Amino acid sequence: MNTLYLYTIVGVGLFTLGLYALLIHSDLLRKILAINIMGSGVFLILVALAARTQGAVPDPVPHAMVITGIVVAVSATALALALVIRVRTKVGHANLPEQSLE
Amino acid sequence: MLSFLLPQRVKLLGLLIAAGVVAAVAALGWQVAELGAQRYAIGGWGAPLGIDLYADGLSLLMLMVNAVVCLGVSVYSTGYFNRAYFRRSRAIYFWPLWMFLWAALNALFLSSDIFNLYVTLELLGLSAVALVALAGGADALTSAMRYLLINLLGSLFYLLGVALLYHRFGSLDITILSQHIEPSPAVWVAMGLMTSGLLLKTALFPMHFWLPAAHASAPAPVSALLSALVVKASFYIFLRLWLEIFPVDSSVFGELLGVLGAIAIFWGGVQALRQTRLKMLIAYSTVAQLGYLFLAFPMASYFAWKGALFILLSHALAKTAMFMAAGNILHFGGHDRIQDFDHVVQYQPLTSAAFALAGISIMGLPPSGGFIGKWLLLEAAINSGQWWLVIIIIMGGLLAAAYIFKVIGYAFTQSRKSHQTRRVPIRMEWTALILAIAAILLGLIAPWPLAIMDIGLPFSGEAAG
Amino acid sequence: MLLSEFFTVILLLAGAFFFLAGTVGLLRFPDVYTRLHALTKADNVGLGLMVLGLALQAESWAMTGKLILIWLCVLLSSASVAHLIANAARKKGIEPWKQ
Amino acid sequence: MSLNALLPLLMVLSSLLVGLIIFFLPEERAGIRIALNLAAAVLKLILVGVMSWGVFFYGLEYEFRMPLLHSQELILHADALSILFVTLSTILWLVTTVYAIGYLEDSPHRSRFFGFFSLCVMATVGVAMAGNMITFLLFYELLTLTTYPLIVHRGTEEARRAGRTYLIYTMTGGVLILTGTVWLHAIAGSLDFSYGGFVSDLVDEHRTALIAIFVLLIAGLGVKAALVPFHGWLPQAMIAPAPVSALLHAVAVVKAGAFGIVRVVDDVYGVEVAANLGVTGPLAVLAGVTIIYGSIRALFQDDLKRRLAFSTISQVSYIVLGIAIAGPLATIGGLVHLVHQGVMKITLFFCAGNLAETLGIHKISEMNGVGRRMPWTMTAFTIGAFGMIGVPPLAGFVSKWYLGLGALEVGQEWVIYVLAGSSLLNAAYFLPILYAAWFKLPTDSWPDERAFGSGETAWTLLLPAVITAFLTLAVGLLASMPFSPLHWARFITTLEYLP
Amino acid sequence: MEAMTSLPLMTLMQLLFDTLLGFALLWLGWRALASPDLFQAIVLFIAFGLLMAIVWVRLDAPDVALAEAAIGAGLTGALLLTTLARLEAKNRSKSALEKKHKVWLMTENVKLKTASFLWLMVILMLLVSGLVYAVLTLQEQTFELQMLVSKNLESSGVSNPVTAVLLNFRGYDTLLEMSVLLLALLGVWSFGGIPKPHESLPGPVLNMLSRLLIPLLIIVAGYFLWVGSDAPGGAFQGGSVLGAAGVLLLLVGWRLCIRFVGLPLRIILVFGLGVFVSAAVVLIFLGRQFMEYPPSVAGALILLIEAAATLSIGITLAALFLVGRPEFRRHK
Repeated sequence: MNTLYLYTIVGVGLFTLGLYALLIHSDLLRKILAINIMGSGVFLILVALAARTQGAVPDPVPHAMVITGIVVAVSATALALALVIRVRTKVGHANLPEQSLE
Repeated sequence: MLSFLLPQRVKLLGLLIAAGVVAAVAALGWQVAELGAQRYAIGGWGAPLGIDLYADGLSLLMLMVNAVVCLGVSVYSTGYFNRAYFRRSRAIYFWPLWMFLWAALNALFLSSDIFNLYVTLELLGLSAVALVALAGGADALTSAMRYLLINLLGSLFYLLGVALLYHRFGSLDITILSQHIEPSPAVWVAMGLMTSGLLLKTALFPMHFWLPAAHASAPAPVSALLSALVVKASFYIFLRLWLEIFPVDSSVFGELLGVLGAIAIFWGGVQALRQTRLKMLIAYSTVAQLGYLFLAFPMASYFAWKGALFILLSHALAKTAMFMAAGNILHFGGHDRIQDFDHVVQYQPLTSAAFALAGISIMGLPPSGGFIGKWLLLEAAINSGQWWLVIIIIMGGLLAAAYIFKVIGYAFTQSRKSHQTRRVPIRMEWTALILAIAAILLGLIAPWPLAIMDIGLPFSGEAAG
Repeated sequence: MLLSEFFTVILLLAGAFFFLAGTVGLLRFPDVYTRLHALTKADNVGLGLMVLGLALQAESWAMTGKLILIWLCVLLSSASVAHLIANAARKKGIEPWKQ
Repeated sequence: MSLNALLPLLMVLSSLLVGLIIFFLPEERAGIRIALNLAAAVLKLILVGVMSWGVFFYGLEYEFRMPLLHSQELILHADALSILFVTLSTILWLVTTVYAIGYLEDSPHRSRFFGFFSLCVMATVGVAMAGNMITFLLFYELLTLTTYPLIVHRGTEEARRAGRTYLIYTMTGGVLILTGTVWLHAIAGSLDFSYGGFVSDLVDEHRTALIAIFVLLIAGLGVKAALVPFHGWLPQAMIAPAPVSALLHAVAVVKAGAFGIVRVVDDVYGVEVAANLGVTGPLAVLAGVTIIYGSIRALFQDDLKRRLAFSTISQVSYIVLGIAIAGPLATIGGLVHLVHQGVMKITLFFCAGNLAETLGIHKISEMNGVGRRMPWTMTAFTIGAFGMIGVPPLAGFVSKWYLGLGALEVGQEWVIYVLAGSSLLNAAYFLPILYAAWFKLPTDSWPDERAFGSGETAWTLLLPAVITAFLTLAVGLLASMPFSPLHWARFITTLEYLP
Repeated sequence: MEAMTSLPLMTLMQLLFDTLLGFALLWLGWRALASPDLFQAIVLFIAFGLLMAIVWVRLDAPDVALAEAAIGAGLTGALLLTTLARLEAKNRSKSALEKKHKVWLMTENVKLKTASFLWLMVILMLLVSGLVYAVLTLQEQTFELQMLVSKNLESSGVSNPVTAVLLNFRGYDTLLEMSVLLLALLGVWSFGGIPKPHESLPGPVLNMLSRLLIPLLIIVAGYFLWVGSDAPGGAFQGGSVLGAAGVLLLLVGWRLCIRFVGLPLRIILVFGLGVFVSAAVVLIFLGRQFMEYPPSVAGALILLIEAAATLSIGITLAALFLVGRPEFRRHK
């Protein structure tokens, strides 16, 4: 078992953990945290797999992809956080109402 | 095609750019029609290394309908965001956000790189969310929040799929991937991930829960855009992937999608019928109409794809018109409760006409675009002997008729109640009407879009079937 | 083993010890002020020792300079941050721990 | 595109354009509206004249084609059968327009009404001239949509309910036809109408499918034709203004259904194939049942328009019966009844409208002695009623005569009993009305009388009724003249049976 | 030196370290999501981000590490904290009641029924096993993009492959990505009416610190930018350092002078993207493809674009931190 696979599996773990938390929490701030952690998991998988080519430098393309991804994530987070504040001021709490499945 | 701008005097600029983009699309259309599918290597590097833009009949059609709808929305918005009560501080943000959205759509329909598609998806999602929140009410904000989370979640699923595919095949280009693709566990998992991510954004039945609230609470032109184009964008990616990358022997999966689509048609229809507010009704109608798109998957035949696509096109036009009409009514009477429509509708003949005509297309009655799409789907279903699909399609049409006439019925009733009314800018009414007419005309010029679909043979794999 | 390497190992170990001490302090001390005290002091010394140890191994003066710069930055920021935290705690009305 | 191709298109477009223009006319511009309406009607009449000339003497087929789908085109063409129907609808439309102008004077939303009125006629003409199933379907659905606003025109809760019922029925019918059509297309690959049908090659291979398609199509069409299990909407739709009822019963909706059945039996399947499949027998029985059922129900209605409505249900089935008997003479009878029933029934509805508009009479029990107050109207009514009963030499007699002969020709005697029974019933529900109107003493006052100057009522209301009554007489008396409906029906039948 | 003999030991050490790091990561992630106190959760999340940065280094991805440390952990953390501050400022009284329960499965505000909880678990388990299986059975790439990158590196004008990919080969992605960033800002502004956080006057110490740090940060940003073409670093890293400087300034209470808030600020914000697009478009007129940099000047062009981008990114990030339209507050 290679360490790279170890990280990949950690990435899978983080992804799932984030997903779980995203679904189970109703607090918006936590949901955003969860999304970020999910994202980290995906990035980890991307980069860890990039390093598995033996020997030389790892594949730079996924690195570039992850950097792009991180910037996108922070943009989304910023937007989400601003929205949370707005929701709080307008609605009075920072939770999503229980949504009935209809 | 990338347009972005910040300063305030945007209205004129926005229209100019809108016209420019339309011209560009027209030019591209001509090029594609003359020379066949086009491929453009950004940066001159070519597919594996750089990012390619690719335009075939499918993307061209999407671009065209995009251009038409967007032009309409632009014109409409000059009226909509001009109202006295819409806070100016908000309204000025509409234009740049809207331009971003449009740019994202164009970029999305042209890209042939799966990671690039991810970036465009995010661009699309974020701008859409910001636009929904523009309405500013508690409903709008909450649903924008939910919409944002859904978007991010969907994107992450998609990105994970991209990661797996890349590490398996070492390329991000759709065409190259399609040449190398072969079934393996990783591919299946990637397929599952990307599919669920994209379908979440497309709001296929069990994952549609976020859509009605978001679409109903947004400002009218935004609702129009979301229903007409934004959900279609992720469907477009899904269709692309399905046709080109995913292993063909996935009929069970196709059946599943078909069943979900069928449920969506019913559920959306019944829910639409139950709504008391017009915009919610229209939003649920979108859920139902999206279901039609997925009916093509279990058949996976040439006609079925074309039928689904045709429904997509006409629905885009018709739904835009409907939401615009709803926006007019809302503006005129100050509410959109269906029960109290009597007067509102009678004093806005153009808007009512727009709604009715769009309704014809949604119901799939001749000679509208929706009819052609439904006809093609029906024929494909009969040809493949899948009678349950025939019944679904038929029943879906009846349901649509039921909920649309529920609204139209009130156009003819007399009312003694007086309403507080406000004048609606005439161009808002006309835009809605023209788009609705376009949806109808689409049925009369059907051979033309159908021929465009063949450019670049996106469905060639199934042409035999 | 070269002499410089020997010193490096010694310095690193010493640095690690201070870090350990600082961390133990963080966990064991009773209130926010004492914890800050343990953390900043011990860790700054620990980091300084480590930087010194690594500087011995540096290939160029530039590298040494960078290492020292790192230390200085950390010194500066940890001092300010500790001050800020303590200040915030005081404003919130947390009393310093007394026997 | 040759002129010949343009003619059918022009037929459709003339009303379409007029309809659209009328929508945008302000409510007050009645003059322009009337002029436009009449001009379009006259233009149509001329076009029809030209085309029937060409069809009859030169065997021309006027045809307009436009691609619509892969392998499918939008076809408008004028063959003998479509000319028959188009002529009927064009003439009656002209008359109805005049009537509607008088009837709706000073009521609100006239622009809307006449706009949809024009569109409705456009759809009817389209149905008549459709050259294939898909075009037929297109205009057929359009007809549904354009009549809906007319039915709910009054805007009352009751009207809205009637409209909803109408929609539920017709929409369901529409999808049945759609399914049948698509299926047919999937099997046959073509949908173009042709004399003697186009499915004869497929009978061996797809027998069951063809029967199923036939059932789907007939059921769908039967909704508009008000065949018995699907007739529920028609009496409810009586809520509509009188010109609309006239249009529904005589010209557009019901006729479109019946006409569709004719098309399906004759030009899609072909009489022989249909008989071979064993589907005409049940259809004939269904028609027979409808005839009797409609008559019996009519007997028990006190509301004049409802009685007329049930009468329509019964009468329209004569057409279906004639087609389903599947013999040349019966076909002639059915076809000619298409015209005759239209002329007679529209007369009756005009008269009913006049009574309601002038004196506020809606019920038969209020009609005592009305013949003395409104002699002209009641004369017209009487002619129409006698025609319905089948008194020679009026229009109804000709149709029934041929139906009877046709039934005997193919050895289906039961039809005679149906005809006789229905004639008796017709007499039973019309004669009391006539008796009351002419021979009973008038009551002191009418329910809601309005003054119209010197005449018994407004001339725009009276004239149409008199004209159609006259036509009822004429088509019966002059049945053997060239260009009479009977003559034309024979011409069609020759084409059908001798392809 | 004694690499030969200690190789197994080193590998073992590395493995141990990696394993520890991996588990620490998971643990932190879980705690960040599960911890009952939101503030604590955010701090844990920042720690999580820093740990991620170390992992990136372990995976030979220094560029990513820099980006993660600066943006992922630093800025996101700062954003989260100020949001929390704003939220708490709104109703400080309520928050005390809320989170006092010790939770293990993070189910505090959720009324999940046992059945649906089980279903969720099953689905997640399936997801995990599917993913793990997919990853473990992942075959070697069939197509070596990496080779292509290194082969074309020379003509890209830079020697850091990541920068080459980001700004040249896949520059289009980066272009769109910058749009995303700008869009986010636009979106945040469009919400409008964000409540002001409770602001405390910065003490003299912080003031002093910022005075010292900010020039340093700006230098570092410039350094990243410059070095980006052949070593780890680049526009995003530089930009985020600049952003950090901006955040610091904002914390100290410094506000833009009114006349810079309007048009000039917006111009700076779009400057980066503008330069990027115009460079790309100008090339079309020179007879090349969109974004096809001529190899001879590619390096310079990329540097130019990056410089503009750095500035814009920095300001954008700082503006994001501010949340809401900047407005004139206090002139310092």
